[in-house]
Amino acid sequence: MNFTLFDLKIVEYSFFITAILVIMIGLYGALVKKSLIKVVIGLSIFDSGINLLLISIGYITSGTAPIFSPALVKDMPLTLENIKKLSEGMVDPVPQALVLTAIVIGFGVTAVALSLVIRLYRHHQTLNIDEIKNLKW
Amino acid sequence: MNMIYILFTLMFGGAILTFLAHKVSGLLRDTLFVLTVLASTVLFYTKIHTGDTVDFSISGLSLQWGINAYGRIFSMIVLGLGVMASFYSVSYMKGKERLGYFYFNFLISLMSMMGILMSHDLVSFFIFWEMMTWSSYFIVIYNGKNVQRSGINYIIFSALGAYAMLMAIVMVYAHTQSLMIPDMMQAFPFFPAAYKIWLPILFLTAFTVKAAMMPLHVWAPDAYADSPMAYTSVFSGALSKMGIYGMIMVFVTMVNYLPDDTWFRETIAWLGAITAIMATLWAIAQDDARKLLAWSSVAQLGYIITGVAVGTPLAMLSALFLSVMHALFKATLFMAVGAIEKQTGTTKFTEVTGLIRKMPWTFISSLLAIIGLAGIPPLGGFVGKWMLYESLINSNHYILVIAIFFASTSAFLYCYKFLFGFFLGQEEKEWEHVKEAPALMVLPMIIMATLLLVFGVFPGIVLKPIDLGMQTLGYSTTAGTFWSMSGLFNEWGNQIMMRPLAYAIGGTFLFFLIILTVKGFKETRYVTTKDISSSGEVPLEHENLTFSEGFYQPFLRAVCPVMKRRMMTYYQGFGQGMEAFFDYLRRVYSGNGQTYAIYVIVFVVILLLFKNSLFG
Amino acid sequence: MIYYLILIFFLLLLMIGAAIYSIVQKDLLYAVIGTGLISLVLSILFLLLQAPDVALTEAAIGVALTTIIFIITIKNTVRFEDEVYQKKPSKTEAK
Amino acid sequence: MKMKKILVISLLAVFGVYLAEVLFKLDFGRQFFQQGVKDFYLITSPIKLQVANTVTAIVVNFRGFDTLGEVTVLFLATTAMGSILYKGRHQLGERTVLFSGSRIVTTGSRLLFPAIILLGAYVFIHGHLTPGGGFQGGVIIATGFLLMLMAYADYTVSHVVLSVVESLAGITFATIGLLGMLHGGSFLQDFLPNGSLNDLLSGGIIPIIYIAVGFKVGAELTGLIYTALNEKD
Amino acid sequence: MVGSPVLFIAVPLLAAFLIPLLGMVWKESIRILPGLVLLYMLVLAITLLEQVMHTGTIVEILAGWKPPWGINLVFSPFTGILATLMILMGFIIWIYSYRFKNVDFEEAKKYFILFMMLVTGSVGIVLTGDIFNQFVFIEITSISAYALTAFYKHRDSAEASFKYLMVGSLSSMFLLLAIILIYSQLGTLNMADIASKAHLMKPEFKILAVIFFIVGLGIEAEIFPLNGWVPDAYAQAPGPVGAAFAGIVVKAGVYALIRIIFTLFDVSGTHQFLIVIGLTTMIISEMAAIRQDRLKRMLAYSSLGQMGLVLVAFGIGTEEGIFAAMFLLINHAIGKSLLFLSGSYLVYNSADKYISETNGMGKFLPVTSFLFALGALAVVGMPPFSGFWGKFFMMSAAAHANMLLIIALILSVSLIELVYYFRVINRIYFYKKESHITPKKPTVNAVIAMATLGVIILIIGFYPDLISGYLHQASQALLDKGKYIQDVLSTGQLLTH
Repeated sequence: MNFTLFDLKIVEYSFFITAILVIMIGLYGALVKKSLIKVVIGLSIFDSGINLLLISIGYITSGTAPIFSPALVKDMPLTLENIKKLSEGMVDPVPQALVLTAIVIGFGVTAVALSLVIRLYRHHQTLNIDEIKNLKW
Repeated sequence: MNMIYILFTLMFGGAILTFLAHKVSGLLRDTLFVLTVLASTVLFYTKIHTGDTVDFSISGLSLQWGINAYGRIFSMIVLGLGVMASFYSVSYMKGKERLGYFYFNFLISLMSMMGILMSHDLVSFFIFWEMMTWSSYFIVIYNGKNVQRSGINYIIFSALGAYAMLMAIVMVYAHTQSLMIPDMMQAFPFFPAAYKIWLPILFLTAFTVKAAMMPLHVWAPDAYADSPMAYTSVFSGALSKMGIYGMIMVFVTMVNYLPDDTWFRETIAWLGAITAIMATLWAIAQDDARKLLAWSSVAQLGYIITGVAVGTPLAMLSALFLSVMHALFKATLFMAVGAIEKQTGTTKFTEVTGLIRKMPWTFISSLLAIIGLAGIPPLGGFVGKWMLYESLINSNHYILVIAIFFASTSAFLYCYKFLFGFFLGQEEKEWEHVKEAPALMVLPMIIMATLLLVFGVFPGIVLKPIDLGMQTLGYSTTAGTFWSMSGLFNEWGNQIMMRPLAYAIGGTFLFFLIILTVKGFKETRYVTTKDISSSGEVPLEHENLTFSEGFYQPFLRAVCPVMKRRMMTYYQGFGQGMEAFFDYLRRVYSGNGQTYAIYVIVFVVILLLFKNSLFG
Repeated sequence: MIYYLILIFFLLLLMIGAAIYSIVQKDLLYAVIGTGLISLVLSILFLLLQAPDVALTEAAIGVALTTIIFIITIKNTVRFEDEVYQKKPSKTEAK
Repeated sequence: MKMKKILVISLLAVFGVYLAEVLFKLDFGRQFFQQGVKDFYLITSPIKLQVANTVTAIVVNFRGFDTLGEVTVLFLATTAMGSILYKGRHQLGERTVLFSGSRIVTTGSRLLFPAIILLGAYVFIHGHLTPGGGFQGGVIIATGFLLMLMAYADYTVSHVVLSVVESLAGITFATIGLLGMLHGGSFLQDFLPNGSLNDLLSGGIIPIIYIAVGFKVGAELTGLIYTALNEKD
Repeated sequence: MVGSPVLFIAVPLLAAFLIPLLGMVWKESIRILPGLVLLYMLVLAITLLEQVMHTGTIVEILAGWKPPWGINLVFSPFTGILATLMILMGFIIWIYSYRFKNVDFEEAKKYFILFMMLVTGSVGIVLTGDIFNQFVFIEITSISAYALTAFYKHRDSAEASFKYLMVGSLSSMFLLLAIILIYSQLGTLNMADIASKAHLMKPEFKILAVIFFIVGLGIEAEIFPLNGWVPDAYAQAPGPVGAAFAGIVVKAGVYALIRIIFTLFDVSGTHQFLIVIGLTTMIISEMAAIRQDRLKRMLAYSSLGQMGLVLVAFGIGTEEGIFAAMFLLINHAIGKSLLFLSGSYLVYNSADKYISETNGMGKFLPVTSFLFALGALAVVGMPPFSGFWGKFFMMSAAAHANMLLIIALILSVSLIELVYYFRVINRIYFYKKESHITPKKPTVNAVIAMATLGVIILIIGFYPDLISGYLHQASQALLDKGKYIQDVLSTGQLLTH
């Protein structure tokens, strides 16, 4: 298993790089695109990027999911040592719990945003964000 | 409970009760108003003695109220004028709207002036100062939509001053950990050099705003002219004196300790003199009695400021004496204008003439006041001015004397204009049915005019408390009395000034008055005011052809180069510039949600770029 | 192992590509499908990163619900991004 | 316009570079801290709580308060959406018909619907044993309803029923929290016997909360979609 | 004992879930229940505050796990005062809006649920001792705020709300980034734990986390370049909601920012940064405020300026400064809410809310106008009303810290503030009413609510000792980081079965 490719930093960080790129692309969409729907799409892509970042920070190389499934604990007494040994090979569950919450929250915000988009369209008959600025200064 | 608390409770409670009583009945309201003022005056003079103090503390700040001899001088002005003006206003304000509001603010401003005099610590001083500002502001804007501009000017300048004072106060507090004024006085010589310069400047900014000194005077004429005359008497007579009160304290406690205080004193003195000159010229140019008196107030305060700034014991004495006198005669004059306004509905010289027979009492009292103002013996103004000149000459301020003298002489011009415009001149059909003002309005005027005469003849009555007050301030006297320094008071006694001279002048004056009046009755030929044609000048349609139109045109033409530049235009230009700048600046709130989001990213990037220097 | 890596790289690239696609695409419906694709890829990646719970959530919420809500919005408004530049002749102007 | 693009791209580039610079200091696939809360969670969850799925244990037990907040967020999102799109008492819009379902679609949906609901229920009941839980199960249930709503143009869901289910589930969650407080002294305290690892009836209050959450999320999301679908101008 | 801090969150959540059910049975209950809940919370808050002042910080552990592992709520003098203030404001605003949307049941139901959640979310932000939990509460608050901003249908409210949402979701993303940066370094989410371990973080992570926190929370705390949404949202939201934004939501944002800066990290330069950013916020927003011709926008900009002042006061960093900041905070909450509440009756007629609509209202709406004037005087800092004390303490704290230039700047900005408030007061009392405007009399409950605020202003103005003792304790509590860490980490024991 001694591929030279593995030694390159880029491989190790590919998750981070992807996450950052996705964040950048999402932000670009949110900051530049004129259509309100595109803006919301951009924000939700941003959200995805952050979620990926969170999960990959919790990852441990060749770790297992943090679930003590029957297959994992079968014929093994549930002593502290055993559990400790098992848990060392597990990925960090905390970021997963956080992302779980974050996804649901992100969905809630997206839903509200889209309902606002519908309202704005009803009111202005356009989705161009540059034309929706009755309130200024 | 201490009497001082009772005094303030009485005034404040009286104010609120008056405000509430407005809803119930007019009579009750008026009664309560007058009673509050009277009761607190009586309480103050009978139960509160010099040296009484009360201590208390608010959120860890220890504060003190009390009264000293120096405050008593001014309390005389405040309460005396308060009583007079309260009687006057009951009659003057009859039938006007929002009287509860007016009386409430009237009482609050009286209370806050007393508070200023009685606070021994800087915080309550500032609180009362601000209360005085807003209560007087609310009265300035009482007259409706047209006077809002003067109100805003007033509040801007007052707030400027107040904030300067607040800054000075916190500087002192941070440095001495104490808010007591005596502590500040004691600690001042040991302050750092920068503080020593800045503290007087900041304090003086606050006080000179109220005292309407030159670059900060622009609010004063409008505010004096636009508030109801019943209050203007207090406003110009007493409230502006609070500025003088503060200035004197600053000069005594701070400027004296400046390493090189001459330039400081000279600057302020000259500013005072310039104020006096310019305001006099402007007063001459006015056609509205209220405006004229307002400018004249500014001019008079200019003399007082000069006196304060020069700061020799005699100058200080004259400034304090002039303060009292100015309060008396200016209040009388404003009241007279109020009476005329009440009876005729206008205060323009060009519209009202010949009231001498319709309103004799008003005439007499304003005549006395005018004489006092102009500084003609035997009235009070003369004594004050004489002492001022003398002190200036003694301290080698010769040019200043000339300036003051010029202003003082020019003052004759507007005095005459006032007298002539309203009272002399021809009677007109239009004003045929004008009656003398109600007794309640005339009486305070008469009383004050009489007092003016009395104080002019017996200046010792006033000078004695002033003397005591100055000793409190730290002026020590070797001769026992300060006025013995003046050549005016001769060996006939330190209380009675030039009695024979006074009798002689008074006698002559009365003689001519009687002669002329009698003669006037006999020989007057009546034509209408519209009968006059001015030679050479083609009158415009709208001009009412009275003598009062363009009264001092030649004189004004002569001095017009000086009057061309008005301070106000600079301020306005500054204001407009600021507004344009604000308008430009607020465009950062572009209204586009995306732009706001970009700001967020810009902010992040800026923080990231400078993270090392920001959060090193 | 190498296949595993190739799969991961493929998924990551697919995700970036889908993101770019959904930003660039003028037809909002396709763009939304692109977002759905991102979520799908993301949920597979979560699975590969040993986060099955999150993967399940992302699959259900990101792929199904978010996309549907976007589609409903597009149905209610306009489908093409270009359309936002010209105002529709207003039939019911803002009340 | 061009300027704005260039500006945004350069800003994002700077931002990305800084983010990457810091993130690259982390070794991917390794734990970056000596001692974190996760070790405690990983050990306590199977031993004390008898919960196989540690994520569930964290979401519902250790950080159950977050979950309460999260449920509230969804609840609020539904309310917010209803409030934002609300047009007045008498003018509810018609359904937006996404697809006019053909017979195959309708029949297929009807066949699939019970299965999906069952799957959802399974997912949230087994939340503490296998991946998944209340949220996932709830979302799956909501997709089932979504399927029906898409297939049948006239499929209606009773708002009243939805809101009753939602409220009851929410109340259950909060009440369990308060019961824990009465019982053990702190909010959301586990007060039920824990059972043994990998049993269905294990993990104390976790299954109950997850069932409540499942119902709540299912009802909320269905309501949310229904609100959005009823929107037509 | 009436209860424990968690009931501040649990009871309103329970009530929020209950309202739709009860509403089916008894329609009036949707109005009454939130009030009862808020009243209960108020009683609880005051009781707990009294207790905390004597016995020290209450740390409540949740789910039976002691702090680094479980979530905890911290009811210290500092957070307690803020929570009490928020609940008080919430209750008063509830009184004010009791008859809101009287005819439309559905709308009213949503309004009350969202409003209650707005208050609860803010209280949660203040009380929680866990950064991720704080994030959840921020989201609760934000979503309620988005919905409430867009509440009126026939205005540009959706636009305002969308701007808010755009910036707000960026904010939550940055918060998540910051949280994960911290977690990746320390493996914990508990504030006290982070604070005690902060020195273990690599500096670049720490600084990046601080920056992301400042951006994310700065949006909630409305610091300068991040506050474009504020005037729109404040102006377009219904009057009581505007008051709630100014009186409740901003405070939570400021609290979160302060907590991060004072307790979590020991990064140098943050205090100076607070001062700089506070001054910038204050100057620019006051300059924008003076040029407004719409009342609510003016109030919103003014609110921004005041919060800038609060940040400056916090940035001074001494105990005095924090005391002053708390005083200013309370004054701002009360005064600005009063302005929003009374102001919305003064410009009741149109959606545009021009200042000229207030012309001559003094005659037609005497009580409302009077209270507006009182609020304006208090906010400007005129003695003897409550605002003065805050300003004075702030100034003297700055002077002690030798920041004279800052004092001068603040004072000159206050001058601007004074001018535009007095302009409005002049219009109210001394201009002629425009003929097409029909004044709307405030309802009884609205008058009660506004009068309560007015009375509070007067009481604090004349007797600041009423709160200053509490505030001193609060500022000590904020500054004493070690005690906070110790209080949190030593509480409770691992509860086992």
